[in-house]
Amino acid sequence: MDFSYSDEQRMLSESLEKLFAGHAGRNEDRAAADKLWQACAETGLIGLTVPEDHGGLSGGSADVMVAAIEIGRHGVNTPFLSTAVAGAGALRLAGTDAQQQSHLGRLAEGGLKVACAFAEPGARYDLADVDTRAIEDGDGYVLSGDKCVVFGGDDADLFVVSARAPDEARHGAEGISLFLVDAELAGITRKGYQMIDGRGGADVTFDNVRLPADALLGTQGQGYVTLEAVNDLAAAAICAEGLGALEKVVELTKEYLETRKQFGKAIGEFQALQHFFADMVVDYEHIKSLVFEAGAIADSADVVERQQAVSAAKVVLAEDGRRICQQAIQMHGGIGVTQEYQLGDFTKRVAVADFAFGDADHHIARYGRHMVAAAAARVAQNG
Amino acid sequence: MDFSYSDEQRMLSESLEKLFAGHAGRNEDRAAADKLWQACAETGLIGLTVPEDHGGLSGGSADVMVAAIEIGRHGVNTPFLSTAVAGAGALRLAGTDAQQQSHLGRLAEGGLKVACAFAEPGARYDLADVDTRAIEDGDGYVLSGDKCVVFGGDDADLFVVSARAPDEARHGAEGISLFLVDAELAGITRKGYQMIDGRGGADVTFDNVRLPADALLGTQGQGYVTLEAVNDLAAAAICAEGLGALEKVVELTKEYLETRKQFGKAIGEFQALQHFFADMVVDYEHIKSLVFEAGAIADSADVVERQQAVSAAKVVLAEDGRRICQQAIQMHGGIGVTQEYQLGDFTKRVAVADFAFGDADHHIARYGRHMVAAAAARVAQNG
Amino acid sequence: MDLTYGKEDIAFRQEVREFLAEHFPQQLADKARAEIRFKLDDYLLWQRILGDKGWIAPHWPVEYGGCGWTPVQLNIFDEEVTAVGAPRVMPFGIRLVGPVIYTYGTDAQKAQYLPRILASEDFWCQGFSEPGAGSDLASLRTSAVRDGDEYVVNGQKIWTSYAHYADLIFCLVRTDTTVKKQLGISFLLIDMKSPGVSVRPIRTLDGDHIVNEVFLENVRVPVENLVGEENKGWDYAKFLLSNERTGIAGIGMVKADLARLHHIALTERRNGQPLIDDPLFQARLARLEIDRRALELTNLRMLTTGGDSGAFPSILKIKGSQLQQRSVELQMEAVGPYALPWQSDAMEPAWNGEPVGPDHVRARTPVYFDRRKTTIYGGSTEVQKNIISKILLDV
Amino acid sequence: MDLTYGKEDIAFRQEVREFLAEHFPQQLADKARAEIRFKLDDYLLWQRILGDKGWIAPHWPVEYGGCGWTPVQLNIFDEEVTAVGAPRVMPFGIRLVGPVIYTYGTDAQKAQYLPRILASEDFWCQGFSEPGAGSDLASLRTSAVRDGDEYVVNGQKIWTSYAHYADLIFCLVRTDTTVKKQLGISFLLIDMKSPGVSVRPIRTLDGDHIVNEVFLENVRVPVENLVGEENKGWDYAKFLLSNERTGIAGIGMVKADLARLHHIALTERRNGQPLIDDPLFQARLARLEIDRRALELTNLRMLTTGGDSGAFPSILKIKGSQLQQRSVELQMEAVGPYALPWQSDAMEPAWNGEPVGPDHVRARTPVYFDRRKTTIYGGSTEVQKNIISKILLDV
Repeated sequence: MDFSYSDEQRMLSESLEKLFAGHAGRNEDRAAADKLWQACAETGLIGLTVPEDHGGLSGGSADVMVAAIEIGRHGVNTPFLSTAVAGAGALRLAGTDAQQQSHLGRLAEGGLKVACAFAEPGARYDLADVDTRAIEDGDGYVLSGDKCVVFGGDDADLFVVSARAPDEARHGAEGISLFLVDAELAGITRKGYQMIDGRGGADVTFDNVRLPADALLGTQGQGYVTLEAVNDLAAAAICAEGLGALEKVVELTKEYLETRKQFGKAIGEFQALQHFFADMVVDYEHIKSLVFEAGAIADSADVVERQQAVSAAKVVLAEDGRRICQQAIQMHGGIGVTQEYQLGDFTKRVAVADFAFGDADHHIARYGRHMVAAAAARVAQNG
Repeated sequence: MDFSYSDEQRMLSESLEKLFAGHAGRNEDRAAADKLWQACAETGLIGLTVPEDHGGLSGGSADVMVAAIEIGRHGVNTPFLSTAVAGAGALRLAGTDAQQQSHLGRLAEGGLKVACAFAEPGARYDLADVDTRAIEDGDGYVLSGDKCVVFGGDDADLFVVSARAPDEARHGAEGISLFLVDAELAGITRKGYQMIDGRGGADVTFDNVRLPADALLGTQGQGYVTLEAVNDLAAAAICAEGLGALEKVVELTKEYLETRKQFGKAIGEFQALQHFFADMVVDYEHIKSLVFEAGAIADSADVVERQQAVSAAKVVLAEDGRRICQQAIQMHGGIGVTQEYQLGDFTKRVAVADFAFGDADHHIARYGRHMVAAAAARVAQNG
Repeated sequence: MDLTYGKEDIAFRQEVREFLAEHFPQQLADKARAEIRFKLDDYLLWQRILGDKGWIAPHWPVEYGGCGWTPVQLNIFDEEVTAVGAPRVMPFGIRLVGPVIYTYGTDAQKAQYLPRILASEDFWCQGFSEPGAGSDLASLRTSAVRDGDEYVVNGQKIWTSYAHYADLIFCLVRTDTTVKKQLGISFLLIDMKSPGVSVRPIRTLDGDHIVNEVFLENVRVPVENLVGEENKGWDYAKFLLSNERTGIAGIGMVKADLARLHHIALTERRNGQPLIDDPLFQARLARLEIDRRALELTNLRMLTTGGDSGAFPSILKIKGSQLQQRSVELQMEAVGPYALPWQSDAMEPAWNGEPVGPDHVRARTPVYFDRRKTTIYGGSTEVQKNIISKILLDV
Repeated sequence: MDLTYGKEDIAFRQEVREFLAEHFPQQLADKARAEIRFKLDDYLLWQRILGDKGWIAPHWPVEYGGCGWTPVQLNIFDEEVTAVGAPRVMPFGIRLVGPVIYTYGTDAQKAQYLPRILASEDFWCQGFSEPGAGSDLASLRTSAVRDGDEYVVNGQKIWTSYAHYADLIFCLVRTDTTVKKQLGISFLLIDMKSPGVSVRPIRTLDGDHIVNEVFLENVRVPVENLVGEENKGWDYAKFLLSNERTGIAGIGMVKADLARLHHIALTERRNGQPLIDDPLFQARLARLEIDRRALELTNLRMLTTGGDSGAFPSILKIKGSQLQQRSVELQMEAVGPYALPWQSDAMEPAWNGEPVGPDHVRARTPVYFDRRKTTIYGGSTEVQKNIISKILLDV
C-alpha cells in the first residue's frame, strides 16, 4: 500500500514541471504549440504508454496520471490526451503488429496526431449508441456518419472511428467495429473549434469515405470492449488533469484569502471564509484519493474494478470539483469572474473534466449498476 | 393577493395559543389528553371543517393550516389531524347525508375519533397499492386486509378503510372503494404505538370483518379520488404543523446563539454560526410561503393546482425542514441531542411531517409528472 | 388570506401583454430567442418605446413620471416584459441615480437630468466600487478636491458596467480624509467626456465585455454637479443601494431560464428518451421548479405584507441568485458533451461563423460562467448573510 | 505507487478473520444483527476475549502490551472487528487515559492502572467537558484545592459517557485560578466510589442512556492520583485529544451501515420494484458508496504517508462523521412510512413487546437521531474547520 510517486514518476513530474513553466495555455499561438509538442516528444511524454519496442516508455495509466496532473496544474494545451492516451491506447489494445508498427513509432515521435471519434450527436455519453455505418465494399469499407465533440479532432492526422454494419440497430454494444481513418481521405469534413479551456476539438462528418481492408482495428463487430477501455483511460487522465487544475484553484484561493484585505484585515480572517476554505480542502483531498485510484487502475484487466474506480473518480471530480471552483470564484469576488485572472482558466479546465467522457449522471449510473450486481450476489451467497 | 390571516383566523390562532399554553406534548397523560380534546371541541377546533348544519364552523383548509401551525408551535398531541382533518374530510367529500348526519355532529363534539386506514405494508406511499379486499356478502361486505401506520389508529372509534373487490389486481386507481368501519367490530386487531413525536398510531388488521351495506362511503370502485383528496388535506395540515415546529426550532436557535457563551462571547458572534443561522432563515421563509399556498389550495376543486401546491410544500418541508433541524441541533451542540431540551421534541415533530402522507421522493415525482405534462402541452400549443 | 391575483391585477396583466404584443420589436424577440447579446442600440430602442408609453420608470413618484402602480403590479410588469425576452431597462439612470436626484437633487439638477433619463437620452453608469473597496465600500479612495468652482477628481473605479456606453457617471468620492470613512464621502455627477476620464474594458469569464475600469485623472467637475451636501454622500449611497434591492429576486429571469430549460429537456435525450423523462433529471428540474415557486410566493408575500422583517430583501437576494445560477447550471448539464465546445463568439450579433451542435447548446457554458457573478454583485451572499444575522440576532 | 494491500497485510487480515470466526461470541453477533443495544456485560465479555488474546491495546508500545502492528494493520483490525458487529472497545482506558499514564504517569501509577486497563478490570470514564466549557474546553471551572495529602474537588462534568458504568474517572481540574486559563489545569484520577461523587443520567434524542452529568462535591482525592505535574494538565489533555483522533474516520462503522442499507434497499420496494433499483435511490446510494470509497482511500493515504499536512485528522473527522450521518439518514429514508413508529424501547435487551413492521425498520429513526452527535463530539465540524484553516491559511 503506497500512495507516493515512484522515483521514475517523480522525475517525470519534475521534468514536466520544467517543460511547462511559462507556457500560456489557451492563449498559446500555433508556432509555440507546435514547439511545445515537439518538446513533449523529446521528453518521452507522447510515447509514455507506447511499448518500448516502438520507441516509447511502456508506461502505465499511473504514469499518465502523473503527467496529466502536471498538464492540469500548468494549464497547457496539447493533444496529449487525444493522441498519447486515447489514440495510443486504442492502437495498443486492438492494433495488429503491423498497425502498431506503422503508427506507434511516429506517434511517440510527435509525428502523428490521433483522435478517437466515438461520440455521436444525440447519443450523449452512450458509446453503444452508434449510427455511423461501415459497408463492406470489395476489399475495404465505405464509412458514413457523424461524430461530435472529438478531442483533438481539429488537427488529428488519424481518426479512430466507431461504426457498425448498415443493417444493424443503432443501439447496443454488439456489432460495433473500430476503424483507423486517415484524416486526409476524401469525404471527411471537420468543423474544428476550441473547447471551454482552449484545447482543440471538432465535429467530424464521414461521407462515403473509402477505407482499405487494413483500416479495421481489432475484430469486426467486437469493438465495444476497446471503446469502453479507451474511454476509461481518457476519463482517468482527464480526472488527473482536473485534479492538477483543482490544486491550483485551492492554491490561488489560499493566496487570495491571505493577501486580499477588507475592513482592515485579510479576508482569510473571516470565519465564514475560513470554513468555506476548509470545505474546499476536505473535498479536494477526497477527490485526490479517488483520482489516484483511478490512475492506478485505469489499465487494469479487471473490468469491474476498473469501471468502478474510474466512475468513482469521475463523479467526485464532476460534482465536488465543480463546487470547489464555484466556491473559489465566490471567495475571490469580482476578480474571480474576470478572464484576465488565471483562476478562470483553471476552473474552465475543471469544467472540461466535468463533461468529457461521461458526466456525473453517466458514471453514477454505471457505478450503481455494479453496486446492485454486487449486492445481489452477496445476498445470493449469504442466502 | 393577501398572505395575512383574516380576523377570524387571527382569533382562532389566538384562542389556540391560549388553549395549548402549558400542555406538555409527548409526556401528557391520558386524562390530560382527554381534557384537552374536550377543550378543543369546545373552541370549535374539532368541528373546524364540519359544515355548520352539523354543528361545525364550515372552515376551509386555510383555517386548518392556521390551527395546525399552532399545534406544531406548541407541540401538543391531539387526534386533530386524523379526526378533524382527514376523517372529517373523507366524510364531507364522500359521505351521504345520512352518513354525515350520523357521524359529523358527534365528531365535532369530540365524541367520535376517526382514523383513515389507507396505507398498506409494502405499498410505501402509493395509495393505489391496495391489497385489502371487500367481498360483497348479502346486504353487506366482508373486509380483510392489513393497514399500517394509521394516524390516530390507536384510539379511533371509526376507521375509513380503502379496499377493493377480491378478483382485482393489487395495483391501480381503478376499483378502490372506501368503507366506514366501526372500530369495535369483530375481526379487527390493532397494534397501537407512539410515533416519533409521541402522537398515536397503529397497524390494523381486518380479518373477515362483516360490514353493513351502509358502510360503503361514496361510490363503489370510485374511492381513489377521495383517497387522494383526503391525503392532500392531511399532507397540507401536517406541513403546517411542521412549519409551526420549525418556527420554534428557529426561535430556540436564535435564543441559544444569543445567550450561550464560548471563548468569552455569545456564540452568535461567530460568523460561521451567523451564516448557518441565515441559511436557516432563508429556508424557513421559503418553506412558509409554500405551506401557506398548500393551506390555501388543499381543498381546491382544481386537482392539478391542488396536487402541485401540496407536493411543493411537502418537498421543501421534508428536505429543507429536515436540514434546518439538523443545523439547529448542530448549532446547539451537546444540549441539542438531549431528550430533556425541547428542541428535540420540535425536530421530531418535523420528522413526522417529513415521512407522513408521502415523502419528498413521492411528492417530487408527482410534481414532476404535472410539470412534464404542462411542458408537453405548452410545446404542443406553440408548435 | 387569498393567494390569487385580484381582478384589477388580472386586467393589468392583460393590458401589459397587449402592449407587448403590439410594441415589443420582433428583432429583439428574435435576438432573445437566439441568445444573441444585446448591444447599446437594442437597449435604447426598447427603452425609448417604454419611454414613449410612459412606462419607463413606473416606480417613480407620479409627479416625476411614475405610474402609481402597486408593488404587485410592478411585479407583474417585470414578469411580463422578461417573459417576452425584452432587454432589461438599464438600472443606472432609472433605478439608481434618478431617485437620488429627485430626492436630494437641486431643482436645476432635476430639470437637467430627469427628463433626459426618462427619454433615455443620457446613458448613466455607476462609479462606486474601487479596486481596494469591494464589500467594504466605504473605504473608497477616489478623491475630489475643491478648486474654485470645480472639484478635481483623481482615482479609479472598477466593475463599472457599461461605462463604455455611458455619457455620465455618478460617483462616490472622498472629500474629507480627516474623518471616519463614512463621513468624508460625497456624491458627484461626472460627464464621461470630461478630459482625464478613461475606460479600460474587463472581459469576464463568459468572454463578454460589460464591466470596465474607469480611471479619473485630474478630472475637473463643476461644483453644481455635487448632489446634496458635501460629505453626506454615504447617506445617499445607502438610499440608492436600498432601491437597488427592488426586483432583487430576479423571478422574471429565473422563469425565462426555466422555460428554456424545459425546451432543452424535451429536446435532448438520455438513454433514448427525452431528458425530461429521465428520473434523475426530472427530479432535479422539479425541485428547481418548486424553488422557483417558493421564491415567487415569498417575493409576493414581501410585496404585499412588507415581510415579517427587514431581512427580506437579503433573503430574496440569496435565494434568487442561487436559482439564477442553478437554472443555467442545469441547462448546461442538460446538453451533456455539447457543453464542451466554447461558443461565446457565436453570441455576438456580428458573428457569422457556423455554429456547433443544436442551436440551444451555444450559450450554455458561457452563460453558466457569467452567472457566477449573481452571488457576488449587489451585495454578495456572504454580505447578505451578515445583514440577516445583524437584523435577526441580538448579540 | 501501489494501491493494493501487501502480502503481509493480506495474511494479517486472514489471521484476524480466523480469530473472529472462532472467538467472537454468537450472542453478540446476534445482538448486533438485531440492533439490540450493548450493555456493560457485552462490552466486558468482548474486551476480556481481546485481552486474553493480547489484542486489546494493539497501538500501545509493545513494552506496555501493544502489538507492534503497522498503521495499515491497525486499520485492517478495526475494519474486521467492526464488520462482524463487535461492540467497540471502550476508548476511555485503552485509547485515552492509558497512553497518558504510560507517558506521563509515575511507576506506581503504571503498575496500578495499566494491567487493570488491559484486563478490563477498571471501567474508566472521561471528565473533561463542563456545562460552561464545551468547545472552549480550557475555560473549565471544576476546582481542586490541596489539603494535606489530598485534593478537595468541587465542580460538575457533563456529557460523561458511561459514567454510570465507571469505576474511575480521569478529570481536568483547576488548581490555579490566578494564571491564564490553560496554565492552571491539572490531570487527576478519581475513584467513582469516592464520597461526594454522584451521577445523573442524560437521555439523548434516541432515547438511550449513554451520557451523564457527574457532580463532584468535596470529593477528597489522594495527591498520588495526580498525573504528571500540577498545572501541566492542559498539555496532557492535548496529548490525549490527539490520540482520540486515531480511527477518527469511522470507516468500519460506515461500512457496516452501508451493508445494512444494501440489505434494506434490496428488501423495501418502490413502485413495485426493489428500492435499490429506483433510479433516485440508487444514485443516492451509489454516491454514498463513492464517498465511502474516497474516505477509505484517504484514510489509507494518511496512514501510509502521514498525509500532506497536519490537517488530515480534521479532514477525515469531517468527512467521516458526515458519512456516518448520511448512511443512517438514507436507511431511514429507505423504510418510508415505517420511519414513523418510534421503537426505541424495542432496541433494549429487556424489551419483550411486539415489534411494528419488518425487523429492519425498528432502529431506523432512533439511530438517525443518535447520529446527530457525530458532528458534535470529539471536536465539532466547526472546530475541525477552524483547525484546518489555522493550519493551512497563513493569516
